[in-house]
Amino acid sequence: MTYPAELTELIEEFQDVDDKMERLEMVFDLSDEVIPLPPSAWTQESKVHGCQSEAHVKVELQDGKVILLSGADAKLVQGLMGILSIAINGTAPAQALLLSPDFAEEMGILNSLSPSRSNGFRNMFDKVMRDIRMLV
Amino acid sequence: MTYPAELTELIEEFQDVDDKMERLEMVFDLSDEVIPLPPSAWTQESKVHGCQSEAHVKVELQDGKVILLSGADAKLVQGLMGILSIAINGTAPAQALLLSPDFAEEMGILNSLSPSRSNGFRNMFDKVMRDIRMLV
Amino acid sequence: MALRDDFPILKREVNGYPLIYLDNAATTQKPQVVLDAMNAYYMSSNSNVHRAVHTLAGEATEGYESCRTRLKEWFNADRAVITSGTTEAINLVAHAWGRANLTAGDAIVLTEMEHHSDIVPWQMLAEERGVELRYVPVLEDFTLDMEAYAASLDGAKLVCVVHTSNVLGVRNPLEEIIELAHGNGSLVLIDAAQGVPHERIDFKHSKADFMAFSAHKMCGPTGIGALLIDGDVFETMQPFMGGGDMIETVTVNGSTFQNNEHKFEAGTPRIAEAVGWCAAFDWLSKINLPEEHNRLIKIARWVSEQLRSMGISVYGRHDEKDSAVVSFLHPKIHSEDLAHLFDSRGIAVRTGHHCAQPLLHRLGISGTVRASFYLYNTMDEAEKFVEQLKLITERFG
Amino acid sequence: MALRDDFPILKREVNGYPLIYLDNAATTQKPQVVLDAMNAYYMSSNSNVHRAVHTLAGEATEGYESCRTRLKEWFNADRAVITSGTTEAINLVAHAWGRANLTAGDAIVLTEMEHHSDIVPWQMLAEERGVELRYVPVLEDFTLDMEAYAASLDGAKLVCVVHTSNVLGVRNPLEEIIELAHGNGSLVLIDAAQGVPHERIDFKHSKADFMAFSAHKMCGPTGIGALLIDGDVFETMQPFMGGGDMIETVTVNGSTFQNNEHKFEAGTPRIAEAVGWCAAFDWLSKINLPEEHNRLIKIARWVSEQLRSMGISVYGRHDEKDSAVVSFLHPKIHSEDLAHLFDSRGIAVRTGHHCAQPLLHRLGISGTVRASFYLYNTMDEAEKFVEQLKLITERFG
Ligand SMILES: Cc1ncc(COP(=O)(O)O)c(C=O)c1O
Ligand SMILES: Cc1ncc(COP(=O)(O)O)c(C=O)c1O
Repeated sequence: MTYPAELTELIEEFQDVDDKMERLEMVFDLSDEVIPLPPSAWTQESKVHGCQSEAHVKVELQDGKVILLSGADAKLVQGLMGILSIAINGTAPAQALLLSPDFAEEMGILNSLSPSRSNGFRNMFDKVMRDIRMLV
Repeated sequence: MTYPAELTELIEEFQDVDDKMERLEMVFDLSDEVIPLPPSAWTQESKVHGCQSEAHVKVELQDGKVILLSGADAKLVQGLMGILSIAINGTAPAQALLLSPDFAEEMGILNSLSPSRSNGFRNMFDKVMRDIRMLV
Repeated sequence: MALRDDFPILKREVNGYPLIYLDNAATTQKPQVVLDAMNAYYMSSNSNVHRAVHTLAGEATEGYESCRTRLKEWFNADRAVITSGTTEAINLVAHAWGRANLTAGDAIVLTEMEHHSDIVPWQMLAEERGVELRYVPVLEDFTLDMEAYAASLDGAKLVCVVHTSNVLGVRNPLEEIIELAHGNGSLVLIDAAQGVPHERIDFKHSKADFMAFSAHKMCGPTGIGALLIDGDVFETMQPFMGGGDMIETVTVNGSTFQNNEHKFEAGTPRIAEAVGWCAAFDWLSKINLPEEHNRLIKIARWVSEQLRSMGISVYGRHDEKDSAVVSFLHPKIHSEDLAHLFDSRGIAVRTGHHCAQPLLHRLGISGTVRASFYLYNTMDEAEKFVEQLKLITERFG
Repeated sequence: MALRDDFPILKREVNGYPLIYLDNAATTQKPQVVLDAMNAYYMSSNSNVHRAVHTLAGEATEGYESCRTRLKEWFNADRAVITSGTTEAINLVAHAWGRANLTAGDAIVLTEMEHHSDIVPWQMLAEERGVELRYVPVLEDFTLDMEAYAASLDGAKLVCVVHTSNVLGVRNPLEEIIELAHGNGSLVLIDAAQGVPHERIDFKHSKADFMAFSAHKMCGPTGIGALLIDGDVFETMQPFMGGGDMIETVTVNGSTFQNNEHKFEAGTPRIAEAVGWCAAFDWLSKINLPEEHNRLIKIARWVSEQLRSMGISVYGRHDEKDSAVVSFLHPKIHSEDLAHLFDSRGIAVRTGHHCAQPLLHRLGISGTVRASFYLYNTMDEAEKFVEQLKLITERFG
C-alpha cells in the first residue's frame, strides 16, 4: 500500500537502520511529534485498553481534518503515537481510515513491540480508527 | 526371586515360546486350573475392581493351606487366575504372601496384559494377597 | 499411500507384526509436521505468553494466538476458547454458562448416545441446581428417537448432542436437531469430538451455540482442545476457573475480568500444544477430507458386512455421513480376549464401554470391540483385520 | 557450563545477540531429553490411556502413570492429581474441596503476596458461598506480617500461601505457617509454582494438605501440572469436572466415581506432556539442586547490589532460601521501554504486574522489571545484564 509521503520517508529511514536499539531510540525521539493529551485529561474514554502501561488518545476534527491528541507513560508507546500522528494528522477522515497498521511492521518495530496477547499498538491503532469513524 | 517349582516350570515353558498368540493360548488353557467360583457366588466382596470384565476371587483356608476359588468371563483373566492358583494353592499363607506379581512379567504375558490404568491382573493379585492377610 | 509416510509411528512393529492401528476413535496418530512444529517451538521460541515484551514471548504469543485464529477460520466461529480437551470444554459450558443461566426447574435434553463427558457434567449440575435431565432414547436402528426428542424440548434451556457417536459411528441429524431446539428457544451444544476429524463443520452456518472437540482426535497433540461459542451467547457467560491471564484487574476487594476468550483461559496456557495443533490444521488442509471420508466409510461398510456374514453382531449402520467406526461383539470369544489376540498380530482395537454406558445399556450389552479407521488406514489393513479375525475365530471360537 | 548444552534454545540469537534468558519465573527452558521423550512417545507409543488392551495403549498408560509415580516419589506424597497446571490445581481445590467443605461464615486466609491464581478462585468461591477472605499483609521488608497472620486464623478453614513469591523471590516461613494453621485446625494449601523449581520439597514432611505447581516452570512441558493432596483430605473431596475416566459407572439416573486420583482427571489426559515431565524429573535428579540454588541466589544478590548502587529500587531481599528473582524499578526509564531496550540486546526480562496486583498495590507501584535466573544462567550473563543496564542508563536515562 502507499503511505503519506512523510510516513514513507520515515519507513525508509527505519529500514536503513540495522541495530534494533537504534531503531527504538528513533521511535523514542518521535514521541515529540505528538500533540500532547496531558495526564489531567486522561479518562476512561481516552484509555487504550490492553496496553501494559497507561496510554490515552483523543481524536478531534478541526476544519474537517483529523487531529490526534495522545499521551503515554512509556516512551516507546508515545513514539508510536508520534508516528501515527505524522501519518494522520491533518488528513481528511476518509484518508486516515485508509491507513493499515502494517507500517509498524514495515518499519521493523512491530516485532520489537511484542505481538502480544494484547498488542498495545494494534489496540491503539484500532481505537484511533474507531474514534475517527465515530466523528464522521 | 524363587518361585514354587511348578511356577518356575511354567515360566520356563512360556519363555520358550516366541509367538505371542501362542502364549495367549497357553494362558487360556490354564483357565482349567482354577477351582471355580461359580457366577452364582459372585458378590461385591468377591469382585476384582478395575478389570474390564467380570472377575471374582475368594480365598479360603483348608487345614491352614490357601485355597483360591475364582472365576472370570474373559478367558485370559481366568487363565491368569489359573496360574495364580498353581502358584499359591495348597501353600501356607506365609508362603503365599512371599509371591511377587513379577512372575506374570517374567512369563512375558504381563505386557500383553496392558499395564493399564486399572491393571486387572495387578488388582486381582493384590486382592488375593489382601484376602489372605485377612484370613490369618 | 503417500499420506502414511507422514506418520512415523506407522513404521512400528508390534509383537513382530506391522502395526495396524484401528483405535482412531480413541486418539489419532500425529504427522511428523506436528512434532516438528512443537520441537521448533521448544527449541527456538519457548516462553510464556502473558503480556510480554521480549522477542521469545512475542513469538510464543503469536504461536498460541494463531491457533485461535486457525480455529476461527477453520470452523467459521466468532469465539474460540482453547481448553485442555472436549471434556474441559463441556465442563466449561456447565459452569460458565449453566451456573449463570439455569435455575431449578429448567431442563436439559441429552441423548442416550452421549459420551460420559457429555453426561456427567450435566448430572453434577443437575444435582447442584435442581435442573431436570431428559435423555432422548436410541432406537433399534441406532438412531435417535426424533419424535421423543421433539417432545422433550418443552422447558429445555439446552440440548446437548453428540455429533457422531464414538461407539456406533452414527452421525446425528444435527441440522434438524438444532432447528427444533432453536424453534423452542433452547441453545444447542454439539459434542463434536468424533465429528471434526471426519467432517469439516461450519459452526456459524450450523447455528449451534457451543461446539466442543479435542486436538488429539484430529492429528493434533494431547492436552488441548477447544470450545467454539456463538458471539451473543458468549456474552452471557461467567468465568469458570480463576487465575492469571483471565483478569483485567485484581484487588483484595474483588476482580474484573477480560471480555474476550482469555476470560476462560486462566493460567499459563498449552502453548506448545497450540503450535502443534496449528501444524495439524495445516496438514489436514492439504487432505481432501470428503474424498478420504468416502473411502473410509466404504472400508467400514465392507468390514461390517464381512463381520455380519461371520455371524458377528455389528452395532452401527455406516451411512454416508457416519464415521468409519465398527463396533461389534463376537458370539464366541470374549471381547477382551479378542483384543489381546488382535494385539498379538499387531492390530490395535479397543474394547470396553467406550465411555458410553447409557448407550450400551440401551443396546443391552456391556461393551463392544471397536475398530475405528482414519486417514492413514488402508483397505489392505482392513482385509488383514478381517483375515485375522477369521483365523482367530477358527482357532479360538 | 556443560549443563547449558542440554538446552538447544540457548544457542539462539535474538536481534543479533546471544539470547540471555532471564524470564525463568514465567517459564523455564526445556532440556533436549524432554523433547526427545515426547517425540519418542509420539513416534512409537501414542495412544489413549483408558482401560486398554493393545500394546500402544499399555505403553501410553505406563508413560502417563509413571509421571504420577515420579511425582509421588519426588515429593513424597500420598496423592498426586495431574492437572493442566498450578492454576487448574488451585481451582480444583476450590471446587472439589472448597464447595464440599466450606459454608457461609467460614474464612479463608490468603496473603497479599499471592499470585492471581491463588486469589481469584477464592474470590469466586467467597462470592458464591459467603466465605470470608482475609489477606495477610506484606511488611516493608517484603515478608509476611506473621503477627497479623496468627491473628487472622480464628475461624479459618484454609490457609493459602505462596511458597516463593514470583515477584519478590521471597520464600515464606512455611514451616511456621503450617504449624500455626494446623494448631488452629485449618488446612494449608501451598502454591509452590515458584518453589518446586529451586527447592526439593518433602510434601508429607511439610505437613501441608495441598500443594500446586506446574511442569513448565521446572524444565517440563507446557500444559501440565499437579496437585498433591494429603491422603485423609483426599477422601473429603468431591469430583470437579465430569467425564470419561473419572467414573466407575454411569447410568441415566446418576453416576459413581473412581476413588483414586482418576476421580479428578476427567477426559483424555495430557499423555505426551506426562512423559515429557518424567524426563524433566530424570534430568533434574542429576542436578545438585541445593548447590545450584546457592550459586543462583549469590548471582541474584550480586545483581541486586549492583542495581541498588545505581540508585535503582530493588524489591526483595535475596536470603539464602529465596529464589533468584530480581524485581526492580528504574528511576528514569519506564519499565516497558527498558524491557524493549534489553530485548534489543538479546536479553529477555519481564515487566508488568506479574499477576500479583495486590502485592504491587501494597508496594505502592503498578509493576516492575523482573530478571529471574535459573539453572542454566551464568554469572557471565548476570554481568552482561548489569553492563547493558549501565549502558542503557547512560544513553536513555
Ligand atoms: C507463584 C505462582 N503461582 C501460580 C502461578 C500460575 O501457574 P500456571 O500459570 O502455570 O498455572 C505462577 C506462574 O505463573 C506463579 O508464579
Ligand atoms: C464423542 C466423544 N465425546 C467426548 C470425548 C472426550 O474427549 P476428551 O477425552 O479428549 O476430552 C470423546 C473421546 O474420548 C468422544 O469420543
